Amino acid sequence: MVENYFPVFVFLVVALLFSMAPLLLGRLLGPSRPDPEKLSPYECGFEPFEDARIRFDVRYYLIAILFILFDLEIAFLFPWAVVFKDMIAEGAHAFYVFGTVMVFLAVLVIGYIVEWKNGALDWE
Amino acid sequence: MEFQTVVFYLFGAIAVAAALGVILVRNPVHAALCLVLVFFSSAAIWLLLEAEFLAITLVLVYVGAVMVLFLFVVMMLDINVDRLREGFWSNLPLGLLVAAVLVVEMLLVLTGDVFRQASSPPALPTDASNTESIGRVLYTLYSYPFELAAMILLVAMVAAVSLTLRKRKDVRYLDPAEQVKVKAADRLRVISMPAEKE
Amino acid sequence: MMEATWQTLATWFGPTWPAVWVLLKIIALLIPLMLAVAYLTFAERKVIGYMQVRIGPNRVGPKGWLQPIADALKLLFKEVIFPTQANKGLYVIGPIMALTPALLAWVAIPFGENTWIANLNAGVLFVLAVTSLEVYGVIIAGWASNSKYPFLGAMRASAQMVSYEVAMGFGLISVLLVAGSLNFIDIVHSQAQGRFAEMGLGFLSWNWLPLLPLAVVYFISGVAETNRAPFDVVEGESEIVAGHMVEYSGMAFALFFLAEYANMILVSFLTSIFFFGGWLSPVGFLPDGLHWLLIKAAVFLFLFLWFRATFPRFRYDHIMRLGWKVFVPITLIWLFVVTVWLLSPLSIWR
Amino acid sequence: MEFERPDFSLAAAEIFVAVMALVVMVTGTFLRRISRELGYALAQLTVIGAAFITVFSVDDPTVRYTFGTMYVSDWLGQVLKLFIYLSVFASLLYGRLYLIERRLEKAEYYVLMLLSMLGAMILVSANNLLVLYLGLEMMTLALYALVAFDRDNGLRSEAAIKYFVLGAISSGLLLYGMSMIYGATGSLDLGVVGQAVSLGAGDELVFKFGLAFLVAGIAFKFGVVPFHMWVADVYHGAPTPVTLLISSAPKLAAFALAVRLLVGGFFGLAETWQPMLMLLAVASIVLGNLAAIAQSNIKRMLAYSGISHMGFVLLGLLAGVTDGGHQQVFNAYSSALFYAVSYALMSLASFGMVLLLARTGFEAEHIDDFKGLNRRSPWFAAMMMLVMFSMAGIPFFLGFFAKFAVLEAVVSAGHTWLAVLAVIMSVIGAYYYLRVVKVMYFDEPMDRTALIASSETRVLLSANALTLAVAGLMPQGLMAVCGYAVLTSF
Repeated sequence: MVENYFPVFVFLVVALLFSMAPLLLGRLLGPSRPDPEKLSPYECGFEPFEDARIRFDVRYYLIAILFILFDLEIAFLFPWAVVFKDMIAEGAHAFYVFGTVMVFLAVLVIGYIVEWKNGALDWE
Repeated sequence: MEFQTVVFYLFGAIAVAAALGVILVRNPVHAALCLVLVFFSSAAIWLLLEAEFLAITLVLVYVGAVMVLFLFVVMMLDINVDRLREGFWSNLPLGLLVAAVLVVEMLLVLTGDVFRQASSPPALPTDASNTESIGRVLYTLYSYPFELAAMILLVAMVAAVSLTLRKRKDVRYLDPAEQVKVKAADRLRVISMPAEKE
Repeated sequence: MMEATWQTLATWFGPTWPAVWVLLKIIALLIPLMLAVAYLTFAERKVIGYMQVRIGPNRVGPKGWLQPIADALKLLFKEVIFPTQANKGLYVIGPIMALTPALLAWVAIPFGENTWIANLNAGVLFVLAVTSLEVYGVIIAGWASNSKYPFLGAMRASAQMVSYEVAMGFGLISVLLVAGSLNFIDIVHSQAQGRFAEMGLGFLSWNWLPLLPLAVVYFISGVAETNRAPFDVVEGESEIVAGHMVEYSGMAFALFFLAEYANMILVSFLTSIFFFGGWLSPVGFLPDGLHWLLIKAAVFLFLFLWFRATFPRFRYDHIMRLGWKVFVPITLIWLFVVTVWLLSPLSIWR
Repeated sequence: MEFERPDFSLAAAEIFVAVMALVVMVTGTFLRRISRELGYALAQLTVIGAAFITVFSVDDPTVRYTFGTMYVSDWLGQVLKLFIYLSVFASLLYGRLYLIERRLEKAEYYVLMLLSMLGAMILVSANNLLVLYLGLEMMTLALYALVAFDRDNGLRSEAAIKYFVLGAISSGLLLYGMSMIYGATGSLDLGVVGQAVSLGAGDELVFKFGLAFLVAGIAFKFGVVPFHMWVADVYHGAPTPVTLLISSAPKLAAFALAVRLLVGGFFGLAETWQPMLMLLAVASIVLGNLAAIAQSNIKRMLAYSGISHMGFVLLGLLAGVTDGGHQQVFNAYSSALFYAVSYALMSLASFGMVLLLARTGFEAEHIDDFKGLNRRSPWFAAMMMLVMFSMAGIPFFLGFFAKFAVLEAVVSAGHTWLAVLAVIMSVIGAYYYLRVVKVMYFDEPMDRTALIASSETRVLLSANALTLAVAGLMPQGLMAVCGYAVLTSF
């Protein structure tokens, strides 16, 4: 099975090289005439007046956390999505599997609804 | 040397180097990115162990989601790295001692019989899908831990919302649903006035 | 004749032949892909031009056909600016991290029954994982520039990309459910079965019909994932200029551009494969083939351009609302519908 | 492995609590106006309901399994669960006023409380490494959030971060140990692991290596020296009702963790883990008692005293096997169980007293705040005295019998020097408990405000403290329960 990934490995190397090559070419072929004004951060012509690394709205963290949770949930469902049709065909505990997954989903849907109601998904 | 072995050592070396980077690099953002590299190369190693589903999930979940949150947090905090490093030298002896003990134990175990006998897992046929194998047991034999995972995710959800969510009072928020529902009649009232005469 | 040539080549290269063979295939993919990207930019300008009753670029070469080449050359000879405050190393890695995953995802895409570079059993999962790396290019570029617009743009872009990934993921679960596989080729195969396919009306047994809401959600999420109009607040010119790409110039900027267009094409291919039968022919009397996949993808690419010409830009809170409060519930409800449908005697996917 | 449909009725209590947690969550969101009262009522109802379910399922003392063999239903689990319910019940009741006064009473609080209880329940009846770990994570994740619940308070957030980081490290250690064992045996099932260990199937070195990590992880969860760094800060930093919970239910869960892993899984290697526990126990008893003397904050003092008490629990656990003989097993483990349970009772009462004295804007967390309590409320001063006497192990309170049982087991296991050391340290420790009694009775009060508390709190707290005295007069009942639990479960 690993041999399927041999092309992936080769492609990864090629893609990395392919992404680096233009940068190198650009560096070689393009001019390099640095100038303090040119190299200063762009701020619509204004002088940058404070550090760019500012603290951000906590909502971004919340979105990222929720994303992790839902992403995990999706990852948990992949194997189910792959075997469920076969399991139905074989009649192998299909309804038990259905119940298991629906309980799993129900728990998280309740969490999702509660979040919605609490305003965690609002972007003000 | 077999090609797979070469790839293993390549990714193993990247993983170790990046792991060292995580703890040695001064800038926390660089450290977080090194951690990304560690996850990525570990995924490659898992793939070599024929754990296709787990390897890709590692990338999907850890690299694609967890580390994004890490970066969000690290990028937005102005951490004074030098202050964090205070006490580094005074704690070093103890740290080294613990590390040395761990290394010795690891060497003892890893050079022991079990791991010397252990060979790489038997190669799976080209069309084998371990996603399917996982699917066949996860929702039946392992349904109990599976549901526990759902409950733990729920705990995380409740905790995240109750600890981070705060309503801001100073924003003027427009609810798009309300906006859409508006009818012309709500905004405009046509009244008829009798014409006035001088 | 062909066979003989391969044989000779194989003996020449000896044990390195598999690698060379893969390399050849990769080149055979990358060159058309890059050309497609180049001419997609041209098509974009032309299409939007015509939609706005203009002619679009028509000076370089016959009818402007050499325009993309000229653009590429111009970018190549521009200075790559390194802002003084930027974090040099990461500043360079940013565009690389944007383009590499955009290219790497292509390795798993099949173009026909036997035309593929890597036939992965977990192909869908692989593509999902690789495209989720896309966000790093944006984040790294935004942070390394150490300038306000890029940082703001990067934060917006990553939160947006991440939000739509959830909807895409849930949508895909239903596709996998009806196909019963993570393999792209199997997914296409599963769409060739059914009552309509037997009647010679293949296009009615493709996934788009039973999974219509998901097809719509998937494609729109794809548009949002690639930060294209009308979800392009990331680079909204009037607000934050070009988002994470503000400080980049020359070839470094071109890499972001390449990545964006490669991703657009990828989303079009994926939509065609998941919901529109890939290389299957829509009707029984025409043969299947790569051309069908290309035609379908071209239609979706045209939609990308059409959207850009038609829709005004979404406001950011509306974007987040659409992702979390509209698409996620739709995909969840449809997931439930599909599951019950599969279990019921009415299942059309036996 | 063939799959057969599990018997859900055995896990009825867990399922009930899980469903109720969801109910509290939903009602808390949709009925926001009455969500507080409702949340509290539903949470208490859940605890009581779960207790009923557990009590009615204990009539059958046979050990039964469900979900394959992942879930085990035995007396040990039921007894621990009942005391976990009691801890949560007391934390909810004693802490109610505290939360209302600090505007912390929200539906989420109760949800997290119930989920952490659920985690502890799952951990207690787990018979599988994976389930053990998941239960532990569920419990501790909810606890981290509870510690940080008062999120605008820097002290609380700091405590939560310390708890979280060290908790995560310990989970990592535990998981590392578990993965070693899984690697060596190829099974997550504790029964199979136990067999493999006692038969010597698999590399002993790997077992020992894994075991070292497991013991470190367990020690972290118990909070024993040298893995005690978090205890004082977390006890001090957490809101007092949460401290009360952390000092009781998770300790019982940690006891279950230790018993399931060390006795259930690694009985065959008892000779190896005994010295490790001995080291931990001695260090904890010595350091805990000495450090407690120096504290002026009563929450910190109780934290260090808790460390020394956990040392005693470990003493009981290590006294089971001597020279390969198993005669001691039941006495030793039931004494450890008895000690853990008694400690939970004492801890509930002591933090209950701290909560009783606290009021809006005032935490009552200094020993000085207890000055002259006798003048303000003679009854509760007397109650506090009972608690302190019991903790100090003064005859004939509950704490005395707990210590006595453990020491007896230690002596009959042949570690007389250990018993002597423990006695000496207890005598030293008695000093700081008696100091609290002294300030209550002989010092002038700093403030003379009357105590505010609901009548339920007064009743339960008094009952709690009186139990320590009454159970001390006739400890046989509780001891018999513990003995029976150990006897039927192994």
